[in-house]
Amino acid sequence: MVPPVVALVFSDVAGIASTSVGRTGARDGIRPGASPIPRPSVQTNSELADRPHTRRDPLPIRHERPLALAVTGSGGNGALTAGMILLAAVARAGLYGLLTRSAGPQIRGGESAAMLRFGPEPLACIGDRIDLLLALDWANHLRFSEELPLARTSLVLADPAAGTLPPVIAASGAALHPIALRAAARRYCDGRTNMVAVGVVGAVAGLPLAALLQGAAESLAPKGEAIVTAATACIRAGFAVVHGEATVTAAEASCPPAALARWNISGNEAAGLGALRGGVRFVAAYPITPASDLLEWLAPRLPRLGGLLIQAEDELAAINMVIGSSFGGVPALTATSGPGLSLMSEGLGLAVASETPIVVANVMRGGPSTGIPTKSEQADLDLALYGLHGDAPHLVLAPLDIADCAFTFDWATRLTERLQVPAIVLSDQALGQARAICDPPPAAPALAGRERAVPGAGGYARYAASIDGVSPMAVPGEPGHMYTAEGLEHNARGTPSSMAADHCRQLDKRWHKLVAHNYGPTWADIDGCLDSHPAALLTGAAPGGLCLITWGSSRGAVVEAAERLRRDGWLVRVIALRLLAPLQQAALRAAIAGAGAVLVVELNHRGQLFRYLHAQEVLPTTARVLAHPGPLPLRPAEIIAAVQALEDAPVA
Amino acid sequence: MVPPVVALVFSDVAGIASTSVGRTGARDGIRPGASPIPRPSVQTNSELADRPHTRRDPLPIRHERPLALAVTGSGGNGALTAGMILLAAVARAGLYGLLTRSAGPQIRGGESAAMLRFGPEPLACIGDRIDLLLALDWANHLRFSEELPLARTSLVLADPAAGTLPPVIAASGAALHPIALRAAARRYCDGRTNMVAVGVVGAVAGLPLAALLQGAAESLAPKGEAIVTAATACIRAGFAVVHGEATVTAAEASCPPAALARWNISGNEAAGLGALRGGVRFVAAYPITPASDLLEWLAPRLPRLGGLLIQAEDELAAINMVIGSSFGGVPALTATSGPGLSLMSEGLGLAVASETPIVVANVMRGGPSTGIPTKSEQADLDLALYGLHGDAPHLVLAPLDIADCAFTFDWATRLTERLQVPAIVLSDQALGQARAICDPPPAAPALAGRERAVPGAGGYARYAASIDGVSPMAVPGEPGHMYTAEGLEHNARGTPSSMAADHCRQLDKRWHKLVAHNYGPTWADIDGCLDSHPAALLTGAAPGGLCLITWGSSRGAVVEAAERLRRDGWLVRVIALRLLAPLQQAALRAAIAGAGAVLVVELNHRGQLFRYLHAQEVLPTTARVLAHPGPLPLRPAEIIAAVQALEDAPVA
Amino acid sequence: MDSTAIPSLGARDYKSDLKPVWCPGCGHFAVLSALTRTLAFLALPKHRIAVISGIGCSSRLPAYLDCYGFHGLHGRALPLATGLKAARPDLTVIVTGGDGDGFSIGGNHFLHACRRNLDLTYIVMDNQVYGMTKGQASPTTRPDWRRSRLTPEGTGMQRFKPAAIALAAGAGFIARGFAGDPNGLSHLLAQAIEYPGFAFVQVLSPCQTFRPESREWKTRVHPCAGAPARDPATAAQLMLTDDGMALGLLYAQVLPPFESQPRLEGDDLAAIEAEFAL
Amino acid sequence: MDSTAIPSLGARDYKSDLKPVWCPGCGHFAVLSALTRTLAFLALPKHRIAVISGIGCSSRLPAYLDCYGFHGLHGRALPLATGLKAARPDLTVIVTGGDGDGFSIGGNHFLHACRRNLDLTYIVMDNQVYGMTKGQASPTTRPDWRRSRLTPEGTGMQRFKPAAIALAAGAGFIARGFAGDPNGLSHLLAQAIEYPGFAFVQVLSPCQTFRPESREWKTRVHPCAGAPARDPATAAQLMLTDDGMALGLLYAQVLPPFESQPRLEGDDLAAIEAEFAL
Ligand SMILES: Cc1ncc(C[n+]2csc(CCOP(=O)(O)OP(=O)(O)O)c2C)c(N)n1
Ligand SMILES: Cc1ncc(C[n+]2csc(CCOP(=O)(O)OP(=O)(O)O)c2C)c(N)n1
Ligand code: SF4
Ligand code: SF4
Ligand SMILES: [Mg+2]
Ligand SMILES: [Mg+2]
Repeated sequence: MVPPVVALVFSDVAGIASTSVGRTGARDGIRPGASPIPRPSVQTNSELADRPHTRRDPLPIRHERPLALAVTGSGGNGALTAGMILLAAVARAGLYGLLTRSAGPQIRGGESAAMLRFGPEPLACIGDRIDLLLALDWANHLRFSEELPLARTSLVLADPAAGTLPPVIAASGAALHPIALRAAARRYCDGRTNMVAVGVVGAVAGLPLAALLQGAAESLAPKGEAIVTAATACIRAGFAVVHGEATVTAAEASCPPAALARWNISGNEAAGLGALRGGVRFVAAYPITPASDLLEWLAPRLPRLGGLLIQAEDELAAINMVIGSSFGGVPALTATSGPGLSLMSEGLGLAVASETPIVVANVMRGGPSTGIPTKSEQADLDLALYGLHGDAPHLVLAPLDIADCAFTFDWATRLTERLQVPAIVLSDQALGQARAICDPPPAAPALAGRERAVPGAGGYARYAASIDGVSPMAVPGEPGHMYTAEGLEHNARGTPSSMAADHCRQLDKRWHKLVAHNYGPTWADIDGCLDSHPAALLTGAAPGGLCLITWGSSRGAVVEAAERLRRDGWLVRVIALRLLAPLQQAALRAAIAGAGAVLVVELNHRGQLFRYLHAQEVLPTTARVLAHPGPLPLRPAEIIAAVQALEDAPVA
Repeated sequence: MVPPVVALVFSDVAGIASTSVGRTGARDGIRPGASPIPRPSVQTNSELADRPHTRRDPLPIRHERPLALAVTGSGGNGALTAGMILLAAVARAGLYGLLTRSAGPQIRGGESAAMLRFGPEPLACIGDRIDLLLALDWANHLRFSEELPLARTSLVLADPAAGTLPPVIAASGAALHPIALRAAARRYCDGRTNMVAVGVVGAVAGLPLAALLQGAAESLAPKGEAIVTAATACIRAGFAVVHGEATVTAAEASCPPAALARWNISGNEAAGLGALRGGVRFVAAYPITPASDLLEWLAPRLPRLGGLLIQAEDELAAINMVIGSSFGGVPALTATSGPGLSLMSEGLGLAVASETPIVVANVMRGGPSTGIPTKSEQADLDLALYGLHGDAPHLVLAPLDIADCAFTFDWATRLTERLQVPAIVLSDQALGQARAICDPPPAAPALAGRERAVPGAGGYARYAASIDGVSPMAVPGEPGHMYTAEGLEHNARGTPSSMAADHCRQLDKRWHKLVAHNYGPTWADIDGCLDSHPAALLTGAAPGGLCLITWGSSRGAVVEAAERLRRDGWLVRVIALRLLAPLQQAALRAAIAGAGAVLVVELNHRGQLFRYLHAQEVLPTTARVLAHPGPLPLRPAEIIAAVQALEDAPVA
Repeated sequence: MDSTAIPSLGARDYKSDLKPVWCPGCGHFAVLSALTRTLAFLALPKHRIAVISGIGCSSRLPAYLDCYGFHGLHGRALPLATGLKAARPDLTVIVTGGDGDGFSIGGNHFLHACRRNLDLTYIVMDNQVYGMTKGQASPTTRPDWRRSRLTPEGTGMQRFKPAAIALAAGAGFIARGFAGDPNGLSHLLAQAIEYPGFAFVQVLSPCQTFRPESREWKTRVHPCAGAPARDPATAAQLMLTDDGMALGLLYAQVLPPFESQPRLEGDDLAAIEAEFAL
Repeated sequence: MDSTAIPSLGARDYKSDLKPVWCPGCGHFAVLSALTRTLAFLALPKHRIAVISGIGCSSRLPAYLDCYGFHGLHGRALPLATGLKAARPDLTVIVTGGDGDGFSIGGNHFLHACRRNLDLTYIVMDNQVYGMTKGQASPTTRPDWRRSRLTPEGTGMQRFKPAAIALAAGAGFIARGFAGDPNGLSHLLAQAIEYPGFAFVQVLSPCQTFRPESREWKTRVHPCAGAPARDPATAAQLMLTDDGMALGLLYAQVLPPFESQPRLEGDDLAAIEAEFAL
């Protein structure tokens, strides 16, 4: 029996217009590709909110897409596992999804939350609010409640046995629905409340039972058959709580064929894959949150490609180890987070001076100092751009979304090998530890690899000037051009020199090779212009309107905000920088040219990108910045609000 | 007998106008206060230059002031000692002086040169050229010849026995005069050629014999009486070579009373003194060129004030040791150079987050990486400003000349204690290892010291918000307000927190305490405006004209260039930034306001200050930069040339 | 001194009101308790104690005490404590941390702190794993432990022998305790704090979450044989051949404590400035 | 291999044409010569050798050789060499440096390189001083040496005992040579390079300029008594009690060399990417 849904209200994104409709059957919900779907939501009022745990209305099915749901609990009670299964289920239902998580400082027993947004189109960001919240318990809920914004249109499910409702929930005005999870878990299965929750949440979110079961089977397979069997029973039980026993069997057949070309991948995994694609075969690193997953993904896979990973004694060792490997001709990467990047500053300088290609992944977390290890922030841009002593030009890149981690790390590896210069790649916790159902990432543009020395007439001059500033590099083992790589200033042959002429020549060379390279169109993702290629931009495509500039993981929220603004009639272009240094000044100026208003958007305290763009003289004086520190992510709605607050922002 | 001077030519600075005059007596030369003195120089022509070591004309006395002379040789043959004695002699002659040195990478036996400029006014910089060069030998001369620019007006003295004349000398067009140093050394004394050279150079430079002898006695006193006696004989012998035996006795009486209020001090010594004045009583550091002298000066003096110095195992230890001392209530400093500052980045972040005051002196050398350890450059500004992960505001200062090292380190220590934030002070090799005869440096402005916790009612909240952002700090040993200093993000009590609200509050607080402080007028040295006080500047003093902006050790050359430009009728103001972060945006904008042209001048490859000022939106788009890397210093003439090349520079 | 007449305090008085973030059953709880009991036993005034740590589960300890503390950087607790103790010899300075913090990233400071012999007590809670970063191998982990996802085939590196290293580096007080033996541990900590120089205490402190197998340590520990060695050669023999499970004071020798420079005080800046005057 | 049939080379062939910056009489000259003689003796192809160093007078050595070299960062030669050797096990990798470079700032890497036991040869030219920065005390300097302007009262710190530390950290080959005994040194270097693991050679190499008194080392060195110890306990006894002047192979034991992971090769990226496909 399909339970009736009471008093559904369609509301638009901003929650202004609303209109009553009748009932929607559970089976109609999954319509991949049919977007935008009107968003039904339970009518709420403070009266209802004042009666938590007492309502007995049937559970309404949430058909709006994208839909954002959260399963929360204490560490160890399985909220994150539930999230993983729901993500897999979303994939099996033919949808795209984005799964983020929140954890506290405790190693075990602390708060944890899984947040999943899914829909028929790829998800750019986690959106503005949670539409559907299921709490396994309320312990510690306050610690992450600010990461789970609820609206009056939201629906909250909670087991009355899970403890007192936090006031913040009632205050949100969200609809509440009691749900006897523990009881169901006890009755139907071996007590895995979180698995029952998967069934309940999946059903309320309009996912087919077959997709949920397949998701569970895939996610839990490594834990053995018994666990899968138990989970299956629990999920069925949860599903039945919503749809009633009778529907369960029928629903099982309804799973659409999975869109097999898609991937289920985390940002850290994608980063590791990109590095492998780019040719990295040696990794040395010291564990640090949130970069460890990236390393742990690589560790067993490198040997399969003839490579290896060394756990170093510290970050100073790690970066020098990768320099050693690269000097030996084996492309190398290290990964760390803020504190580790600080420790690598001296090593980065050596890589610059000795012209040794290396990739340094910085999966950013909250700073400064030890900061907030488990949460995201984009506050290491300054350090990445400027944090070397002396004039030390190098590459800085940032992936723009989870799948793009693969592209950007791949590209960074190719660039570092081509240009013989270190590349810092700024991912962050929000990308690295999130998972997406996404289209497979494209390969990075092909690039000539490391230029190798060829036996010549005279002696080998490792650091000889050349037209593009790149000098052929010999690799130990090759006869005929032995040399000593040098961190002191040196002449073309690598002999230490303190003469002004040698210093100038080498500084010029190291600068020139970076700026002379043609990076092609992938220096940024530009949307809203006719063509993201600089040439097209130079001809003045898309004049006027609003220009939003961002970088790294903040792109998703900006893109979504831009889409909504366009729907409201704004002319908006978005420039998301993937290559931060060397900044493509001319192309960027061209991309900005003609904009009526410029807003830079980023997740840090004082606008590091904004200041950098001013330093590089690419911003008009009227440009403004929307910057706030982590750990809360940027949300489309706050970007829209900031845009609306821009005084001179033209509306097309 | 005073030797006659042949065919003197007066030439102006740019070497264009020239007019013949008669002869000038040696005794008239010293006219303190009588500036500018026309610069006589020996007429030279390629004919003369083609006949090196053959001229037998009497030695001309060089009366121009300021006069720049150099004594060069190989390591170990005493060029540097000669320079020290000449500097002391200059002081005893009642003049000001500036002594710089150049050394190669060899520990012993490499090239070395002492360059001394002196005159009746304090010396801002080493000037454009060497007027008088005495070479003890020509070995390795090429390695530093670019640091010794000769003009056609210069005079070169060399012992024909010292080897072949390098072509670069002949090519300069300077006048040459052979001088039998070794022979004289053998004849008159125990063979210390460099001491004979002191006598010769001193005499040609118009310094009184008594001043030279007194200078030698002072400088050599630590080496014992025998050495002093031998040196006296040599200096007399050298003096007699120029003036003839007869004059020596008469000249001895002519030493004017020394201006006893003046000091003879190096930049590194002044820095150490400033730190002591500011209250530093604990130092931990790891040796590195060119910061070691600073530490070695402090080492025996700290215990005299109840303090101590620890040689740490590395820079990571050093910075954490000073954090520990400061946490214990004892103001602390570490000193290093570029590579060490890179290693201290993580420690600096801890000092920011835990709000622990420390001073980090960075005596800059050529970069990147190990770079050019013995030569100067201003290329660590980026690292000092931005080189911490996360949003980590802190203080960055730079002393503007040798004496100012005392003032700036003093001020930095007071500021760090007042604001509970680390201060990076950017000195450099050119300041640190140079000596000056200068007026004693003034004390830094008095500031309230570290705000200490007082026993209160409730529990102690170490990181409580306050109006000025500074929270009272308890010091171990005090009962009643124990707390744990924290590098994780925290709430007001110091309890680790990953909540957005706590993070924002602490970021705001740490930012606010820096920008809210009133730094007074010493944030910059401004000259050419009616008054350097921001208030006066705001009222539009000195409108129009040229504005030169610089920082740190480059100030001297800029100030001298400005003086010359003013003599040529330019309206010039100079803003030399002492406080780089937090940048005093409003005051700086006011100081720049109304300038017809803005030129930023600094000693690095790509204009780090220039980019920073753009980042902070204080520069007009028409501003230009004159930046070149070390090791060659900025010279007034090249600044003047750059100014002349500015298209729209208005001439008053 | 203002503080000599303190009322006698119980162990609980040395605890702060913060709830540890540690997992249930973590060995670090026992170390915390042993330490507070020791402080109470020694009747040290709370405000004259400073406890310095790095980063790791173990390094969270200072905030759980009601005395001065500094939760510093990963691996840098010893130099921070060195600066504090050198500047403030009047304080009791205790350093706490983990095996990763102290022996991996902090290894160099460990060596040089042993050499320097400042009057510090260094307590390393050795669980043979990186707890905080979720289960990687530490220097004391066996080379063939394959449960770390970072080194799935094991580290292949010989185990770090903390006591042997401390001895070779010149430490004068070397002891080993066990979280499962709080009384013995308290006793060792008291001796360490009273030792006038650098005292190193390795505490076997099981990690429930990532090394559940270390629960069986309680069956493997045993008291060290005989009295503590007093000469380095004997001690070395013991430390290089033992199974790492011998508890007690392993080595104790009185060494000259660190005093870098005689502090003369009394002089003034004017005298120093006079050097520069002409 | 392309290079097995190399013509036999003399020691001079391993020298580059750069003139060392060293002071006349510096002990490092003898180390350079001993090394080139050893390389010639072992007939190692020049292009298959890489010599890695840090910063210091001693660390200038690689550029004076005609083989591959890396003059890296102060204190970081060992990790750089570790990365190189791990990635390129086919090369002969030699690490050279000074006592400051290796035992002060580089102390942590020394410990962990000993533990890791990669097939490297580590030559430390120990002159008990920082030569390059003009005469500060190093870890091996006596605590009461008062000629450094940075520590005018002496460091007050016990001397670092390189051999004892290497042993405690797990090194399998520990030797001590003397610049004044080039034949003995050459012999030790040959053994060290041939040793299949981490081989540590401390070379007493006097600094003429800042430790002129070390000229008398030639009267104080003596051969170490008997055959090299094969068990750690005996070796420790020797190293903790000796005068630091005993020359020869002090300890040698065969240990399993480092192999972090089996390299499987042959697999391809497509197989790895397939993990992500739905
Ligand atoms: C510079 C730096 N590198 C890495 C980290 C990440 N990190 C935090 S704690 C830790 C290891 C902790 O292990 P241990 O010291 O043994 O303490 P435990 O958690 O086991 O008690 C690491 C690697 C960091 N915080 N800072
Ligand atoms: C990070 C860093 N810190 C300090 C220095 C300065 N420095 C250069 S060489 C050196 C010591 C060299 O001593 P040692 O290794 O014993 O070599 P030696 O010159 O005695 O042969 C120091 C401290 C540096 N180059 N880099
Ligand atoms: S992870 Fe291990 S060490 Fe950390 S708190 Fe949990 S049990 Fe203790
Ligand atoms: S300073 Fe000492 S170690 Fe350096 S080159 Fe001279 S003698 Fe050798
Ligand atoms: Mg541990
Ligand atoms: Mg040395």
